[in-house]
Amino acid sequence: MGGSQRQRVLGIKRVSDNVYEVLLEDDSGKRYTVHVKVEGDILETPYGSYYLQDISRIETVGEARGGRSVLGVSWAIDFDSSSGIFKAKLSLKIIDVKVGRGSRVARDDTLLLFETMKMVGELKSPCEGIVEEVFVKPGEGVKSGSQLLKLKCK
Amino acid sequence: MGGSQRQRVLGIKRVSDNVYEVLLEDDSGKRYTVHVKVEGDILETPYGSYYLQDISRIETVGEARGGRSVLGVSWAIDFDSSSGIFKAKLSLKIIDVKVGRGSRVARDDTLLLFETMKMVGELKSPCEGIVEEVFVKPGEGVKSGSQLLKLKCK
Amino acid sequence: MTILLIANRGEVVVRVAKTARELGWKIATIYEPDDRQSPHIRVGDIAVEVDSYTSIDSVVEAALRVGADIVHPGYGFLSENPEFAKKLLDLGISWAGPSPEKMRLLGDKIEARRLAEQAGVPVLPWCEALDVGDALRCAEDIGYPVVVKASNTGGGRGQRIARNGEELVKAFQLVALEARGWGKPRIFVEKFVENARHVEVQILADRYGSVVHLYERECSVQRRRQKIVEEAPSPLTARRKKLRSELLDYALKLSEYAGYDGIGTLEFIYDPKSDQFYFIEANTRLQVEHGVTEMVTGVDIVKHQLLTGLEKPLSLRQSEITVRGWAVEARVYAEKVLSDFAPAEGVVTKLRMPSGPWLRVDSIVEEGYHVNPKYDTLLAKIIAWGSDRLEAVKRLEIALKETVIGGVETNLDLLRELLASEEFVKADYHTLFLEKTLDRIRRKISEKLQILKEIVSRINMPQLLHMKTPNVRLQGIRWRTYGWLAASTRSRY
Amino acid sequence: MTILLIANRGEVVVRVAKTARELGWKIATIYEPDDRQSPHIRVGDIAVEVDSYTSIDSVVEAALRVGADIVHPGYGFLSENPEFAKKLLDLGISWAGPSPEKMRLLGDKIEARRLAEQAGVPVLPWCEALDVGDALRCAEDIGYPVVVKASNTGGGRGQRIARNGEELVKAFQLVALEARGWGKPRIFVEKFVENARHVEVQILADRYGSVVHLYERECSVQRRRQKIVEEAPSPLTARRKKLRSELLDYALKLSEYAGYDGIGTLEFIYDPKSDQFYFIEANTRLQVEHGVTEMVTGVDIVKHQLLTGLEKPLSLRQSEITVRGWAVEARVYAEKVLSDFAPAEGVVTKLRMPSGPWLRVDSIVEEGYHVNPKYDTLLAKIIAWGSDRLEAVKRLEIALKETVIGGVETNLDLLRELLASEEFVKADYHTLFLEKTLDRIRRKISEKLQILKEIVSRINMPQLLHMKTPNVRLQGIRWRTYGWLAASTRSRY
Repeated sequence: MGGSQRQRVLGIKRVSDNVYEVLLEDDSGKRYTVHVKVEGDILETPYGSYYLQDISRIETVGEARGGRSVLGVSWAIDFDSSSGIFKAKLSLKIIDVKVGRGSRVARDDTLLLFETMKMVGELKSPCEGIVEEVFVKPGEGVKSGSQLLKLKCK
Repeated sequence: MGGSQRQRVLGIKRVSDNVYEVLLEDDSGKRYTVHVKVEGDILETPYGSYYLQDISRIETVGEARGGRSVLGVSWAIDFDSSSGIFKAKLSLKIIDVKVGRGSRVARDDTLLLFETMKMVGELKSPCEGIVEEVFVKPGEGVKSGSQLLKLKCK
Repeated sequence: MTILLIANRGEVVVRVAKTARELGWKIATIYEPDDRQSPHIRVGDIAVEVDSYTSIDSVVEAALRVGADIVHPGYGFLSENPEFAKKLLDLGISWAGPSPEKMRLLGDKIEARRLAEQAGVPVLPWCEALDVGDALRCAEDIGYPVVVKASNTGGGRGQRIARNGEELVKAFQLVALEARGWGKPRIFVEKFVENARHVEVQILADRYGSVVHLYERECSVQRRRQKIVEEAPSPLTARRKKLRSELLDYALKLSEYAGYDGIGTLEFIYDPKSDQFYFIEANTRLQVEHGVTEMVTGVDIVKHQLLTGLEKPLSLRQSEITVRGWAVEARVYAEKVLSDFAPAEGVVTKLRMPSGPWLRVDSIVEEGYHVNPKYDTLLAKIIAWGSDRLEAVKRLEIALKETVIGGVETNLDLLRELLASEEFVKADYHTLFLEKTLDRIRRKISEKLQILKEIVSRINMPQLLHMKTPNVRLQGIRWRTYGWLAASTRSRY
Repeated sequence: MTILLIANRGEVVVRVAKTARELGWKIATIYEPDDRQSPHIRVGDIAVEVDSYTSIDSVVEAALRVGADIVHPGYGFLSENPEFAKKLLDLGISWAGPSPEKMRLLGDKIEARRLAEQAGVPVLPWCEALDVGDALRCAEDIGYPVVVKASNTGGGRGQRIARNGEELVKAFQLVALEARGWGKPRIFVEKFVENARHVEVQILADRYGSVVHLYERECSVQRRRQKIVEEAPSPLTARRKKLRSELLDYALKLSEYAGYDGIGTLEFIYDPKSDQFYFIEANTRLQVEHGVTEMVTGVDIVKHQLLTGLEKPLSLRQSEITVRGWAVEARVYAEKVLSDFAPAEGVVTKLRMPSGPWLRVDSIVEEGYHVNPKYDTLLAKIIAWGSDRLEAVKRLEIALKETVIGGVETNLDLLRELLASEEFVKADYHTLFLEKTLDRIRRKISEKLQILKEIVSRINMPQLLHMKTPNVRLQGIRWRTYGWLAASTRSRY
């Protein structure tokens, strides 16, 4: 798989009962063939072996990035832009809350500091807006799924 | 487990939910304790680890020897002393048949030669007697369970 | 009969238990109330509940309860806590580590740095900072970029790079916060080295003044200052005899000056500009990456750790220790590589670990294993040995491609890409290498996964999933005309 | 892209495939019609049906069909068949072995013996026997006991000890019968050495006259002349420099005299009476026990076999090859140890293989694996490395105790007893050692199993079997007062 050439699947042909030949084309029009083999519930490919059931669940960069660019902390905290609610995606410890109910915030202002097993993180505001509700206190440990803050974006 | 001292189980005590202490005594009256642990379907012991379901099926020397002392080839051929029939316990190839219907044989006379993946073996007569029937021919391959010979012991 | 308590969880418990069994010891393990299902407790003869893996009192009580002769702390948790060690020793229980005084001395980054200066071992320009003002002044003196560090943290926590004053202020605050868990936070500022390489020396020492080194490891491939691929020897020093002997001399000099008395690691930063190593910190415990050193030296580090912990004299002389070939380790984590390395949660529903010649797998995972993101999510370390570096790298790459961990997201694809990357194959890397190439690697992974998704969606899946016994009959294909697996296979021969 | 056909089944296919993958090759496997479920076919990229593993025509056709560049024959089956090799070479397909002429020359025990005599390498007194009369005269000349051997058999077949004339007559007949499968049977009679030790030298050679040795292995622990535990180096020669260099010299001398041109093994018998090694036969193929040599030398024997098969020159010099530490291998067979080692049939319903540091497991078995007694029932080879022999033996003993293979009878208990036996620990053994101690070992196994049966019958089984998540809470036991696992654990420290 050369450089940063994006490839797409042109066709798939069954070679034997569990082996498939895949024809790929990259952006420059160059074509490649790759063979994959199905062994029970495992897919063997030149890129590595995969549990078949996982492949359809795979989340790729494009999809994951959406969340990341909004918050920069998407792996720990979720933001639902329609309700304005921030929720913990993991067990977190709240270290510091920088805003209160009614605080006016600019985009990228720090809303709170939290801690996971791995490190301390900052939750930054994804927009200019007003804090409508704060559900947590400094020092508090919260479980995955807990509501943290409610923000109304302008 | 010292030397050739035979040991027997005096008692078993549960130490924790999956750990047992076993009190053993050998022929000389010396006592030992041994601990065993049950991990799911595995029994962990000082002698090694065992699949629990296998243990009750284990055949030990005493039981296995019975067959062996009669034939010396018990691992390949079975002898049913009531019917006088020899049966193959594995796929065998018959190399040579040394007797025919009506042959008189002494104990330990060679009845036939056979071959397995591992080596050539001899089937010896367990008794003095008369061959009542021969079911196989030299060069013949027989499956596990096939009848080979019928012998009437005196 | 010696009784060992292993005061940890995860793969390190399995690793330590192997050696303890070999020594003929009895093994006790511990578990937190909601961690009772973790497979680590099964490797012992018995397991004891503790309030927490980091509760000194509770773990000490467990040690007393099982009648432990010695405690091995693993890594993380209480492994670098001198109070814990002291409490055990005071109760007559041995400690598989250096004496608490040496832990205090070398475990504190500021004290260790001062010691190095006294011993004549180079350190980077630095100053202690009691407050943000101190830190700013110090950074001005040293010149940006700098690293803000806490004196007493481990595992990549409590250190942040600052390239200007604004970043420094924030870094200082965050480091101070992160360091709280380790007691009184002392902060210092250190010159940041661009294109640095992280090389460390494994030390074995005993209570009687013997010190030997087991040569060096390189751990420059890091994400968020956490090592993920390590190797022994270092590709940097292996080809430069003088540089290597300088490094090893520094390590022995510092160990001897400090009167170090257990096993440990001295970490150094190599600055390509000055062509010089600088001591940065000591680890007074077993390290995750000890296996690569074991594979190239044949020395069981854990065995020496346990035996010197029991106050036995070191049974190895420096002249007996040689490096053969090369070993490379990849750490397999349950984490979301494409989402900022967030720890992944889940149950492992399918597992296929590599095996066979030249490989070592230190693992905690099994089918049905529940990855609890409350703890470190290291699942396994896959190590390959080769007679030279390229052989080891190739073997590890193939082992990683064979590995299947289903049901939970892992960094396997990242490791596969990394091992196959030109930079890694050439050992042309530095401590920020992964961060700098991450976007490229992520894109590559993402593209591959997209292709796989499409392939699977186009293959007649229901039939495949029910085909328990693949009926492999060749249908007249002549491989020569196709590029079979061509993308993956570049022969060296 | 090089295409390799591995013309075998079982664990050797897995082993060879590992190296082929590393070389970046494509792999084809073969299977007999009723062996299509065997896991060995899965390690390749594609599998081809053949009439039989020993059908030259059918296997050659498979090689042509997949466009093979090279064929690796494994061991057994066609691995020592020069006609097979010649047919492939004539078709332009490389052969991972020596040239057919050398296979013929050294593969025939009588020819090889003559060659050794010419090269000045000691052999035991012997004579060829065209009929029983010849054999009897020869045995009278040499003096009993003798061994009757066929010139061209392998794997322990076609050789029987005779201690008198009556035994000799029978032995001659049986050997002649057993040898039929290997073509024209030539029989010879050789002096039998009491308390002999079996030591062999691994040779690597190429088509250009380079020959090196990878030191020796000892394989004295045999049952029915089949090796079951092997080690490298040999405990006999490792402590006797002169004896060892004599042995290695013999091996090189004979290889060079024969113009040997592939990888192979030269087998020797050591007679403690004369304190001398005698060449007995050559193996012109990979051996089951090659792994122990790989572990102590770090040399990938299969890689050199494949590359010299492609007519590459040998890339190793003798001076680069050294032995580090010790490796011991145990072969795990599905067989009924208590019933004359009859091959066991069954399905593996539970599997736990050892893993972690210092171990190598070369295995074909998995849960659901069907052991077919039609074939050799070798399930796995478990190999442990140690910095010295005792360390390796202890590690292997523990690994064997950890191993669980449920649902089919295996020789695991025999191996466990063997590894723990005083004789083995002291390397105080010879080629008939196992046969002589078998009754004792069987009795011990039987007693242990009786105890386990009784324990299990007394434990409340149904509850245990349903207890998926053992709730391990310590009930106030103080281990010090009990002999916990006392029977199994003798510490060396």
